[in-house]
Amino acid sequence: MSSEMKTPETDPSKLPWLGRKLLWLDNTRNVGHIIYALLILCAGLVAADFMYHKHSYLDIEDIPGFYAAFGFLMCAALIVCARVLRVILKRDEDYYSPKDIASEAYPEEQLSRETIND
Amino acid sequence: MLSSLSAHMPVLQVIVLLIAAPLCALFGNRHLAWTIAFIAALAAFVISTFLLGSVLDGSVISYHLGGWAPPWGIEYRIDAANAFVLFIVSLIGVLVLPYARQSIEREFEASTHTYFYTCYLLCLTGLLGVAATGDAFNVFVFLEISSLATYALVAFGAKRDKRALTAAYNYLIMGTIGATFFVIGIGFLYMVTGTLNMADLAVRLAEVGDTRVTRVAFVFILVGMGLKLAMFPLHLWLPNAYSYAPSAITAFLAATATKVALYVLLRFTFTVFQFDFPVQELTFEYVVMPLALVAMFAASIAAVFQKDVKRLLAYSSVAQVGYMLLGVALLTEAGLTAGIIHLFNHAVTKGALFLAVGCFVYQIGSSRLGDLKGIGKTMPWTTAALTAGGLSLIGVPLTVGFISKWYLIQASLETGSLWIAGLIVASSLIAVVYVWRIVEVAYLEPAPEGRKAKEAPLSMILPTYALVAASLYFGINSELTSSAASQAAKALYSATDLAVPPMQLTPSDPPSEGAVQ
Amino acid sequence: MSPELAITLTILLPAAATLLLAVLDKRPNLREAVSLLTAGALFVIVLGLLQTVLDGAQPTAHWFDVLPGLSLAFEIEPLGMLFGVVAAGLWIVTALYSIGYMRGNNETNQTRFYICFAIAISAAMGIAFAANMFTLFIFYEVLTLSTYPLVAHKETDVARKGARTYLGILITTSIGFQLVAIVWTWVVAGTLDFEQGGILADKIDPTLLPFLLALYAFGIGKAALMPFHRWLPAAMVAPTPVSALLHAVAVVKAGVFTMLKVGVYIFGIDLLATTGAADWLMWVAAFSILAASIVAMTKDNLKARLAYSTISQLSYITLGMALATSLGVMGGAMHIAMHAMGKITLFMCAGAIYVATHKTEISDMDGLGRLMPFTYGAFFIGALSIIGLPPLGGAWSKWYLMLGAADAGQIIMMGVFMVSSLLNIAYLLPVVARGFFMGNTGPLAYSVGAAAVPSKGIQEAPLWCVVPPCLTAIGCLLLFFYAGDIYTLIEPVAFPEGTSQP
Amino acid sequence: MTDLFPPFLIFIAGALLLPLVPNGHPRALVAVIVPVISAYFIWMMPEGMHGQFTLVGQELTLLRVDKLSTIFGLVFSLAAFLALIYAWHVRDTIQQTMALLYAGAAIGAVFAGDLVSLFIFWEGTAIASVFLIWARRTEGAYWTGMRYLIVQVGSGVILLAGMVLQYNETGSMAFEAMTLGGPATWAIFIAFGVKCAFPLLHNWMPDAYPAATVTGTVILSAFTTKLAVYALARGFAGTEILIYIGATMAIFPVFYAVIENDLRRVLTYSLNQQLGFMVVGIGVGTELALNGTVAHAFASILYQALLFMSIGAVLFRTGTARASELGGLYKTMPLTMIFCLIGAASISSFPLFSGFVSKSLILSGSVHEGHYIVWGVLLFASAGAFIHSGIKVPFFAFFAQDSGMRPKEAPWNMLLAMGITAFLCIAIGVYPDPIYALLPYEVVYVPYTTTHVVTQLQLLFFSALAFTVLMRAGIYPTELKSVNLDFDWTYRKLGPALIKGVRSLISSVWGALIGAGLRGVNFGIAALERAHGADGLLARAWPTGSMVLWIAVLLGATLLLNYM
Repeated sequence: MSSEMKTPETDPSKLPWLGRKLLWLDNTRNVGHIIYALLILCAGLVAADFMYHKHSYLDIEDIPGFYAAFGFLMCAALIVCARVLRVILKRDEDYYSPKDIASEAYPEEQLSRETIND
Repeated sequence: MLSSLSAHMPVLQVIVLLIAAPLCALFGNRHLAWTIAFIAALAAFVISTFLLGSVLDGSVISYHLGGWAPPWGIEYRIDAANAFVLFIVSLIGVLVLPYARQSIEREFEASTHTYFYTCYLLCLTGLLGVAATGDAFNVFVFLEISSLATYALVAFGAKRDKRALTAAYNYLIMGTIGATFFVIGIGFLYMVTGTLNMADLAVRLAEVGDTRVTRVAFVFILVGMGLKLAMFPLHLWLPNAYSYAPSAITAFLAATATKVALYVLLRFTFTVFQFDFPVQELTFEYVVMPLALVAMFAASIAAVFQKDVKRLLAYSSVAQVGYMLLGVALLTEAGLTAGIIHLFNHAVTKGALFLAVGCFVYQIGSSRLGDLKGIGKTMPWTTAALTAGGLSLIGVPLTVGFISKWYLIQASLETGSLWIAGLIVASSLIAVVYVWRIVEVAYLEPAPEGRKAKEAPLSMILPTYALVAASLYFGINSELTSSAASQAAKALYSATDLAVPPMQLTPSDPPSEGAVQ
Repeated sequence: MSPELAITLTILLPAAATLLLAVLDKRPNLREAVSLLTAGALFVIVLGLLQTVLDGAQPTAHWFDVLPGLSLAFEIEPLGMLFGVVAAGLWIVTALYSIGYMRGNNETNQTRFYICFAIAISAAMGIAFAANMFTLFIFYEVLTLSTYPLVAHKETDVARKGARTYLGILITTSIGFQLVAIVWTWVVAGTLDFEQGGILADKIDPTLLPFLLALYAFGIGKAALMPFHRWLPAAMVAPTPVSALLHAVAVVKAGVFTMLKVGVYIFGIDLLATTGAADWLMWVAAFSILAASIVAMTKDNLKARLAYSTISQLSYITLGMALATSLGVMGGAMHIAMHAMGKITLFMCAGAIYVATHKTEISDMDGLGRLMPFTYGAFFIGALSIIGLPPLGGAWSKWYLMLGAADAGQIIMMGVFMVSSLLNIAYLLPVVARGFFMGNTGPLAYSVGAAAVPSKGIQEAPLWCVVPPCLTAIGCLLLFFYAGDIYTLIEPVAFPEGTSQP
Repeated sequence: MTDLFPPFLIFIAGALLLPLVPNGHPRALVAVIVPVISAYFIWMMPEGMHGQFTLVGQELTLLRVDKLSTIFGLVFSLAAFLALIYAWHVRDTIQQTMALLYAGAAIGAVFAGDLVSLFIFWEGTAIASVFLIWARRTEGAYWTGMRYLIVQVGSGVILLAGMVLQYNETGSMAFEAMTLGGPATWAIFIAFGVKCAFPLLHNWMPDAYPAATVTGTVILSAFTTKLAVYALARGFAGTEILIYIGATMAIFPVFYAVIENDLRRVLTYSLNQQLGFMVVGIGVGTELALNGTVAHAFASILYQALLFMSIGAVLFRTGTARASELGGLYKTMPLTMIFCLIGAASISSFPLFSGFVSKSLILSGSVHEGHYIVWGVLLFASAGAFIHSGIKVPFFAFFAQDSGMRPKEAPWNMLLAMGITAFLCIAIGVYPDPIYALLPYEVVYVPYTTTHVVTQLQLLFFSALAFTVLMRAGIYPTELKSVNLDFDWTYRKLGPALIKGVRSLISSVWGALIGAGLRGVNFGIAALERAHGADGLLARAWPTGSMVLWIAVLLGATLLLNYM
């Protein structure tokens, strides 16, 4: 999300039609809008919990916003755990080298690297 | 005519040669001498074949020399055992002659060739006589005849290598000592029994029983014959004698002399001393058997390190004698059969081998391994013969060597001694090493530059191949040899030759008291 | 043709052909024609015999007695028939291949080569059809000696040394152990005839049985049971058709075939099962299977790797026998055919690679598969069959071997077969994988969107080096579908009347 | 040999025909047509046992047609069809052939009516698929392929062992529902488990899938594991231990997926996780749960393929699939991005996408049977799946920080394949009835209830919220070039190290022994030569006196013996 690195400018006219349409995502402010939209949607969904009769098998499901809380907390926990795990599990890319795909490039002749500038 | 001749077969076996021998020298022409010798030897072979044929069923032929009945007169007593030996000796005798004719051309002067044939025939006479006779002292006499002739024959090799003289001299000393010991033994026996006829001796010795004199007599005979048959460690004369003698003689001696000596030992051990004689068992168990085993290994290993093929084969002979003695020392009928069959098989094999080596000597003047590189391509037939003989030494199936090994292993397993069987095969494996040294050099090494060698002449190749063929034939079909050997073993081991009344070939004489028990 | 004459012919025909081969020394085309014709004729005769045996007969032939009571005699029972068909059938292929290889490589002494080859086949036939252990032993030794010149063919120092090891071990074991074992058997049993159910029951103290079996098992050096396996890699100095003959057709198969014969007809499966005399052998064989595979993985020389693979695979058969169950015998017998077909393919491919490129080390072979697609394809199929994967013949023999192990209650032995399969992959398939996918030689069939244009084209070995392995590769495939016929053939041996049949 | 034409033969025939067809569009066309024909045959096959014949004494049933096998057969054909369109540009004969053989073997296995034929096809999938990895033609791919193959064939031989034991016990080779008991069933169970990537047996998958070629991974992702799911459903439905195995499978790959950098590996972990859901369904074993498993397998093949296709397209155009190197591609590859998002939505079970209508069957199935904790775990896993596959994969590939790469849109064939797949994902999500109709049991389930939609949306949006918040807060782990240790460390590092140690130990001991032995032998030979050689004691020419001495010694000794 941070944009310390200067992204190379590309002539928008060379982009495909759909790509041009999506260019507004480049704008940081628009990203902010998306996040606000997300927040509003979340609030709406919790509110919705009060507006219908929940079909539930478990008592715990009846707690309003249970799924919301469950989702948020679990994901937060997951990410935090993963971060801790990575400290333990992370190794250099050439850890298994030289006989490992992680440390080698994909063979060029099997690719078709074409850029829009071509 | 024929019938009267056939009646005198046992003595003719010896006499023909004895008469022919001086004739060779008398006529002084080497071609004529050869012809006489060959005819005589051929006659001897025919006679021996006839004799073998008549006794294979287990019967015994007793011939009274000059019509004097034993035990007073000299008896020629032919049973399966000595008929078999006669057959081998005369077979080799006749086969070596054509070979010798060519072979000696390059080994010594033509002028001495007549003497060579004379000595050869005398030697053959002696060997056949030893085997044929049933009289102990007669054995000694013939032994001396053959030995003296042998010394001379070995000395003939001096033209090629002066060391033949020393070898002959040593052989003379040793042989004489051996003969002397033997005659001392006989003297002791005569002392206690008053008889020299072997059959009679057996009967009387049984009456005399186990005394110190008989014991000493036994030991002297054993050691005396041990010398002649190259029992380890009394074999020391053999390598030199075999190495330096003329090729034909080496082959002849290797195939016959030691075999006949072994026969004498067997005859005395199993026929004369056959009574309940604990010393005999003791001696075989604690002296002969260990020495035989040591021979099998020590001599085989010595063969491995030899650089001269003749000498290599000579050591191999010492080892092979070890096999025969081992079979005998098992003191069972199976063991004895094994020993006797090996006696025949080895004679054929070693004869073939020495003849083949003789071909090399004839063509390239050397039998050193280093000189035989790549010879398989220039002298393919000779080398093939050598290889075939070598395979037989190893004991590869379809050769006689295999038959011997089979019987020996079987005999040792029947006595329940797996370890002896193990030692037998272990020693055969050493044979693989020394045989394969020759094969590799002959076939797989590149031939040296500039050696001009071609295949040996037919007259040498043919006798060689006759023996090779024999060693293959009797390896594929051992009917004859195995039945002869087991018959011989029976004849020696069980007392049948005394229990069965001998066939009287001299019609005038009734069976003597001594001969019939 | 009477069966007796047919049997005699199977042995004498190749032997007689040697004379003709010798005469035709200077006329290679005729000589090779004789070689091929003999092979073809032999195969026809053997097929005729096969028909007789499938009809339930056991044709016999008696030549003569070598020793009183011990004769050179022949009797065709199913196991021998199987071995006979395999040997005779693959001889044709090898003969074809030899022509391509020997000429493609400009080898010297070709006549000697063909002569020894014919003698070896003659001996193999003798082994296959032997009616008693004595006859078998005789031909066993003939086989050893006749293959010696083949191993020493190149007459270099290495060849001499290899041949020395070859002969040394085979002769040492056969005379040192096997001969003693045979005489021992003869002494206690009074016969050496192969009889269903064995000849040793009640004849020998059961505590001695393991020792006797040990003498046999190690005495049959051709079965390459560790530690008497060194001859096999040593023999790799020989030209490749020889390796094919040694490792697939004649020599090693003669070894394991003898092993089976001893187990089935001398000891008898029941005797082994009840006394447990073969238990130790099972472990030794299992060790051989795994150890040889591991050694194979470390070998970079293709032929050496295949040699160790053979050592491992041979012990499958020994293990099958040592399991002392009917199914184990069935698996072992089947593996004779399956392994023969697979391994001969591999060796012929190795030879074809050598003829085409003169490369022997696997690490030098990267990318060759794209130059030699047929050779490598055949190699792949052969390898899969050795590994034991369907739909190739090797799968069935492994199936029965594992069933045998299960039947014997030997879960560990099942594990051995399983691990061995995986090890097989680890040492056989790298050749294929690297051949097809690694390295930069050969056509690049990738270039996206464009038609694949081979940059160097296909550079296969001469035709007669390539066709035979392809034929045997197809054979591997066919064996999967016709394994039932082998089963039917072996059935009377593995499941004699009275034993339950699955 | 059979009264019906087995569909796998179509694939084999196609594979044999393929090399003969000119490489290029004709060949690609042939390859694409094959699965269509196969699907037609499968569709037309009547239920029952067909293709029975005897091979080497074994009664084989090549075709067991029932609803369970038919739906797998159909989805496999479909997957092959899509993957082959995706691979239209590939000109590598081996890859083309093997892709067909692989699909054929998988379809053959699904219809196999007995263990023997199952085993045959089981090994077939292993062998054919490895070529798709090797075809990458790099050293790493070669080694990965070897590992993959050994594991896959290992699964086969374990299956073989199980069959053998089974046969030995029961005399039957039938492939029917089994109960875990003796070693036989356990072996079969583990064999299935290896291919299904049970926890600790799973490493082959994250090892191999990212290593395959662009197209290879798409093909690989469809068959092997789903075949295992089929086999488990057939053989071990209702085996309780599967519930816990499945639950574990659904959770732990999540963590790896979150921290993994290689997006194809992220997807592999997520695939593994999806299998966990299916395994739980099998473990629960009720009609509802099994329906869920089958439906989820169907849906997951499609969306997983779609995800792999889109990342594959990125890889194809940029040469990398590393999150740390990608970003901002939405500008130039918008269609690929959209397809990826559709796949992501499907795997995250957004309403109207395929995952929603299939996964919920399993969840309901487990909660119906009272497995509440498992239910909770699966719920967590769903949220996790959304994080790593629903958000992380598209986000880091197409959005995030602009990598500066401006690749062209994926080629037409890839877009076509992705388009069809995406369409199917949505179609199933919107209108699941046709799929429900294909399921093995009668479906009485309505996925679209208010409760379900709202709760699911809550779960997903709040997960997204958590992602956003933690991302903004900088807690979300950044994408770094790295590899993460997994259980395969045991056999890629620990095992070799141990073996190396043991080997050096053994070889030094062995070397010492051999050295000593050789010295001994040499010494022995030297000693022998000293004694027996030309001048040795035993072979030299002795003077006469010494010879006589020996005679005396022997005579004396023998006499002595005789007098004792």
